[in-house]
Amino acid sequence: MGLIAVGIAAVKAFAVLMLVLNMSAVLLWVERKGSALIQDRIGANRANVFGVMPLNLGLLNTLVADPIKLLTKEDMVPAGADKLLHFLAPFLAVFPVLVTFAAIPFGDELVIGGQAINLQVAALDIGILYVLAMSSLAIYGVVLGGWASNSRWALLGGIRGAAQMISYEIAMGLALIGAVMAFGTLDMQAIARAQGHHFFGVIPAWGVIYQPLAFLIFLIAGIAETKRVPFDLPEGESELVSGYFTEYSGMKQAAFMLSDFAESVVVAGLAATLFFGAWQVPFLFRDGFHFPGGVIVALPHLAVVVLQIVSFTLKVFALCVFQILVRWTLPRYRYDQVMDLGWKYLLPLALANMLVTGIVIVSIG
Amino acid sequence: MIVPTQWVLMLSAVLFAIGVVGVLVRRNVIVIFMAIELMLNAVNLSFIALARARGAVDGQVVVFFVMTVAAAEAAVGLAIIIASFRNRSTVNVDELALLRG
Amino acid sequence: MRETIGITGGAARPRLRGGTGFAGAFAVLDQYIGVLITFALGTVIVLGMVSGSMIFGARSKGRRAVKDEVFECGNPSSGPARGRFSVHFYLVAILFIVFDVEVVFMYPWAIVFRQLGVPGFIEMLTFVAVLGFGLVYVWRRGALAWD
Amino acid sequence: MTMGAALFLLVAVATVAAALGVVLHPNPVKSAIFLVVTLFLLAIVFVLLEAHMIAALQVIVYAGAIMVLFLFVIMLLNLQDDDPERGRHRYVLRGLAWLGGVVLAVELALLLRGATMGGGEVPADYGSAEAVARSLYTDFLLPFELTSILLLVAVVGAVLLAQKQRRSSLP
Repeated sequence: MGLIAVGIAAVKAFAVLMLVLNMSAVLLWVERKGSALIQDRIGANRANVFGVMPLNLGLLNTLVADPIKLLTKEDMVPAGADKLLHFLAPFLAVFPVLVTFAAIPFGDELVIGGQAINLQVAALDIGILYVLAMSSLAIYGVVLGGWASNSRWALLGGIRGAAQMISYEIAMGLALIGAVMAFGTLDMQAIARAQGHHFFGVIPAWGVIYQPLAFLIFLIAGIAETKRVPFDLPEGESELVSGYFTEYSGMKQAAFMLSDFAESVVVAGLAATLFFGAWQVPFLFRDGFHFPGGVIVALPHLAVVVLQIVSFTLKVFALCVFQILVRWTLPRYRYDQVMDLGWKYLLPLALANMLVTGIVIVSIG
Repeated sequence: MIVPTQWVLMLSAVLFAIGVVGVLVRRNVIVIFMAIELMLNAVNLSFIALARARGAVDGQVVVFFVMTVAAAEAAVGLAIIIASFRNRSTVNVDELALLRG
Repeated sequence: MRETIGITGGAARPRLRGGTGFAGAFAVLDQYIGVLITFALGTVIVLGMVSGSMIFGARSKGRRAVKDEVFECGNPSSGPARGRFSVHFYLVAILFIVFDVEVVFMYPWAIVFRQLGVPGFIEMLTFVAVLGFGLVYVWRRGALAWD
Repeated sequence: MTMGAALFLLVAVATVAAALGVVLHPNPVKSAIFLVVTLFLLAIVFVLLEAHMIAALQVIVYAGAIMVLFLFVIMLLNLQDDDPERGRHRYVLRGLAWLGGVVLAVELALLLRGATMGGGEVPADYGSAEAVARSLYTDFLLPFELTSILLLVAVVGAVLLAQKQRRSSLP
């Protein structure tokens, strides 16, 4: 059984990594088209094949044509840059973000031939801490990218980015504590399962109902962590060229872009898991739908599992799209405003949320 | 346990020795500080190993506190380095012998 | 179906001790096999990606000197790029460390505080109050102000 | 050799190599990066020793917070590579330091080789967040509360030391 278990784990890991990578690519396209829609223009709409034929391939432009273009770009390392760190920085920016998803469950158990497969790459007892640990490492990509380039724009962007990321990490961690208190565990699959019942038989008992404020703080802090508008001070192109990845080209620059989008996906995944019932579908139980009023629609096991996975993916996607909408709606903050928001508003608010949660739980018993 | 406790303790000893050498050999005060962090971590490692050997979790709690102290130490230590750099413009310990006058 | 706030997971928590074990020698660490594999796969994918342009990318010949200059809006760059920057960033990092440790202390508390009850809550209240005092001090001293 | 032991040896060798990098690399930024790698690898060793919770904290607090502060300071002061040292007695002192380090390591290793310690069974929830938390908030309550004062003193002291000597908005 040993090797089979390892094989299954490998398949799950590969599937999850591909999910994050592909969703990031799709989001890039959604962002291009979505921003065009918001700004009343057409947006990216053709790819030149061998320089002669403009083709409108839609989504394929970003999924196929873009990577090919980026792959064939010249790889530039500016004079005076630290070559090793210049290479390492994009790696350190993407890797921690990608592996974060290992702890996030994307479905309940799948039973095949009497053997239950937990639809989570790693059923970690300390799931949330693992996620926080990995996302705290993502800072190095930003700092080193800025420092190694030997460019003042890059350095400024890197320092700004690092200070911003660590500021919002506190608010994020404190907001999550409210959720952890409500569920009493750090295990993400257990948290997902705890959201499977309904208040008064109709309202799904999702985390956002226990912890609306925590969700709000987490979402704001999460958007700030991804360094996107309105918090894109580290890369703000009108003041810092493009911040810590000014001196990158080709796939390395794409790696930094990808890390931003993948971070969006991770934030959405975390928010979906903790606040929107993870893979839960309202009224769907292990044997099918149990609607209020006693209507029962029995479903085969496989259909239930597929519904759960689809539900999780849709939730993550919807939260990502929401982040993109925010990005194209709000203007950029000033740096002091960004820091003030983190330290003077979100941090005390998150502390208050934690205390209120504690008082409520203690007084209920 | 996947390996004998002694193996882990030996790893800890080697890391500690490397930290000691770092303190002795380097002249940059920040690198010396980092070598001290390395020594702290070597000790943490032996705490964890012995906690596992004893089957009691309190060794891990001690490591928790060591990390906290290390965090406080880093904050204050680096602030001192910044303050002294402001006055003396150097981080070389040979030139930072303030008390000698 | 309890309808109180905060339902602890009804389903069984995954056991720390996996029954079967990884090649018989890894019994305790079954839950980390997935992490290990993800790390390995992630390393391969990301390394492949980052070095992609170095392998397949175009290469220009000669005249590197101009091309390799750092971006300075077309002007030749002057002076060292890695100047010193504001001590404010350092102050933010200090605050971050202190509050990070505080947050980290709260996580274990958050999962057991139902068992600890009211005394446990008061303990954490004291802890937060002392650190809250630190935040107020820093705030009033102006370390959080960006000018 | 079992799979787990092989993994331990691999990580141990990498840890020692990274630790040597901290001490040997002339560039402070690279030293710091080597230390981050060392700390991360140590977290893996902690996981192998069933200290899951502490492993996560090691990454969050050490690799993700303390080392960021180190990097900030190195960049803040714009430190360059250490100057190569000159003078004959320097080499002698260096050699002595390395000799002392090797002697220390060998001595400790020899001492520890003879130690017999149990590595037997532990409770099923050993090292889980819950077990550590229960111990922390019952047996170690006083140190925990004192920690808050330590952190308070640290933050006040660090801000006092690092801020420039100008009158601030303090009334």
